[in-house]
Amino acid sequence: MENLLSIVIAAVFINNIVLTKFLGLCPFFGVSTRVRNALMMGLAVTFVMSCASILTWLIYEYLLIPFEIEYMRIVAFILVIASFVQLVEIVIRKTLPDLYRAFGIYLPLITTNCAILGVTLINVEVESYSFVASAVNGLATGLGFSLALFMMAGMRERLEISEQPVSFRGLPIAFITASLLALAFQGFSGMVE
Amino acid sequence: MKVQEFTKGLVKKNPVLVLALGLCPTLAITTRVENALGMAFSFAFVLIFSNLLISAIKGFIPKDVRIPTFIVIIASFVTIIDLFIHGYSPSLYEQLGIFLPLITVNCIILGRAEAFASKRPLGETLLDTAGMSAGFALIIVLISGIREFFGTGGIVIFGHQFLPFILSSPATGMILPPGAFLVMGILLAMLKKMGVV
Amino acid sequence: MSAKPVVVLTATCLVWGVLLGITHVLTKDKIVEAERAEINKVLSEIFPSASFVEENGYYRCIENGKLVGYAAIVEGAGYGGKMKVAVGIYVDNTIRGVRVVSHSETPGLGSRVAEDEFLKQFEGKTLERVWLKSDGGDIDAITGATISSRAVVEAVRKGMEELARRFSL
Amino acid sequence: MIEEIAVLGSLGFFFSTLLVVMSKRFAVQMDERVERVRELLPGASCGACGFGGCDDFAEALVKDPSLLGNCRLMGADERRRAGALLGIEVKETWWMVANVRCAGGSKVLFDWVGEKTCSAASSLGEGVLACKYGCIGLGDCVRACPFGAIELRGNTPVVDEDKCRGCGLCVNACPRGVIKLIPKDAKVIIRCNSPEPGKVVAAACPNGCIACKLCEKACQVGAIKIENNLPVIDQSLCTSCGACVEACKRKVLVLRFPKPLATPHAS
Repeated sequence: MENLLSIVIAAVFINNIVLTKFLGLCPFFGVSTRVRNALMMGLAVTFVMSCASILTWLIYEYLLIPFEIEYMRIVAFILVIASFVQLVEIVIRKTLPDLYRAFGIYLPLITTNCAILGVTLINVEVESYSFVASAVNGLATGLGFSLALFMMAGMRERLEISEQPVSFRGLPIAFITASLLALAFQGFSGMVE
Repeated sequence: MKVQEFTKGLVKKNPVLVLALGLCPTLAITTRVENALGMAFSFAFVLIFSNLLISAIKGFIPKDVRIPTFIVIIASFVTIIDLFIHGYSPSLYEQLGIFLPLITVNCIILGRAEAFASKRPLGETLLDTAGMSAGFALIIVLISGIREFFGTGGIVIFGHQFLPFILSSPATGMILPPGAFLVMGILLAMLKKMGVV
Repeated sequence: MSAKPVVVLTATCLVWGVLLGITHVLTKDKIVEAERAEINKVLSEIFPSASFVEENGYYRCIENGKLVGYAAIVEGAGYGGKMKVAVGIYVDNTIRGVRVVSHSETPGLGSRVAEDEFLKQFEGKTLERVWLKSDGGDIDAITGATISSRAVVEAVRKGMEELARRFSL
Repeated sequence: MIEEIAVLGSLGFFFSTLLVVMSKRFAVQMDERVERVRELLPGASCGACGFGGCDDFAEALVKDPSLLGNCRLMGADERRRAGALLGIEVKETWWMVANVRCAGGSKVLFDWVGEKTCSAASSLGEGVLACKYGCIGLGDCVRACPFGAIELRGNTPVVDEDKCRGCGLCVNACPRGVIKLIPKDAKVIIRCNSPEPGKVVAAACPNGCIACKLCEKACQVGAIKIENNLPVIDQSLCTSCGACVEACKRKVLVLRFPKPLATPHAS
């Protein structure tokens, strides 16, 4: 069983899902204009990622493998994720209305977030983790995503009020900031066996 | 008005440059032009067929299960193309790796399905999706050309050489993640400067 | 409780279940065939004119009727992630050849472990000699890519040990 | 072949029933009036009504319709339709609009290279300008305005009064309180914000008000008084005859409606 700590460090720093695996870029650039939004989105994504990792692992292990239809993993996983996100939205809107208002608008965004399906597929296919390992990986990847999002939001807020050429304003400068961030995160690679 | 539906996807409303959607595959698989062509083809297949189907049956889908139904349709098309590519060109399958299944959650497809296909008639949806996939293909081939040329010194498509290896020590950084973001940033800035975007 | 949503989603799933089933059946043997072709291509680079008999993941290499050696494809953990290495050995447990099937090492640096210049060093060696020079063996690592080089060495050792155990050499 | 159908079919069935059941059990009884009112609100959630955005305001409105006046951003007919929906008769109230009380032109003490925001520039010592109350012109107000009603011309902000909804966000954004809300029908406005005595203002800026009281003398109806070194105009007395505007040597006063306006009937 992979040692959990190395999974966490790998997921947050070394192969950070956004900066080295290029997953979840659409919300990453969309939501990283305000630090507060970034934190909210990070929380929502971490929560959904952990639950999705657990749910999809169970389905893969006890539904897809016994019937030898692993190739169906894409359809089954995304159906589970989409329904789960919609369920969370329905429950939160009723039970915690102010929490819903705080990050309600991000919930539907999460279904189409490549990182969620990406993590679930990595868990079962690329890394073929055990149950606990994939749950921990889901959580850690979510934290990695939030860390990258948080740092990006911090930088972009400062960028908004700094001097830059007109044609670089907005998305272009965001990409270049992300490239520097990716360069920094690349320093971590090779750290864990 | 009809032709305009198609051409808007190319530049004016280019999914990647203007709408900033589908960034994940755009940056991830554009290390080689060959991958970009493979991705562009499978993306177009899934986008066009799934949106056509969604636009055809949009009347029957109740509000409660709208997103899950759309997603099952899209995911099924992706699985079909996934199986075919796995069977017929394993090397491309190896290259595209995780990004082939991720076409399902590609923001462009569900975005177009939600914003366009679920409201507009079949004909317009066909034009719109064709334009969008052409725009997507255009941009990822362009980016992969830049990255492959600078990253490895030459462009090799399906085995035969397009541009000679003139760069003695290529900038391998271009193939790594930082290079991808950099190329995208500079490209967007140039297009903004030229007033295209 | 309107059942329309339930009917619609279940129906969609059933319809697509059928369609996917059909496509799966159509492509199933094609995929197995493609995978075997891949493996044969790699192994025939090590044993050019041999045919391969698979024994749950491990291969006997037969050249015009005579057992010439064994081969295995082993997974290792490189610098950038998973790595698959093919190891071919003669009957006398010396290495005939090593190939890197797939890797995700840093291009230009770690990726050089896949080139012949590095892999040639393994040929003719026995298990005891398969160590990096820095660990007392005969293989000198690629400068700047020690982690990748060590990953290949460990994969080759694992392959040889497995083959030795399985075919009791 | 059957496995696919069985698995996918059962997953689809399970989740769809779950979704339908849950959406019934957790149905939020949205008072549909709240939703309809919410559609009439502008949706900018600027907070000028004192609530946390249009959603909160819609809920509060349904409970207490008289709050309708709080929202300055609503168009006249939306306000009437919302009033009809909530069952109250809507009175048209004159609005407020933002007025920049500085014409710029103060001497600059040093060249500011730090963050391009007024709050940063005005926090260092006494600020970048010789005049401690003048507008720095780095656009904090422009960024704060959700309606794009303020633009920077040179480095003095200019308010586009059609777009301005008087929500007051720019007033709070300005670190030096240069912007004040004035009634839309105000006749004469001043373009200086410095309560400093004349000598200090004269040294700092050619366009500042040095409290020479010429305007006070020129006005026949006594509508203008100098208080705290700045002219204060009683808009109800003023007949916008423009005498004070001519009298002022430094062009601090501005006549907003050159031809005399028929006295507004507040219906």
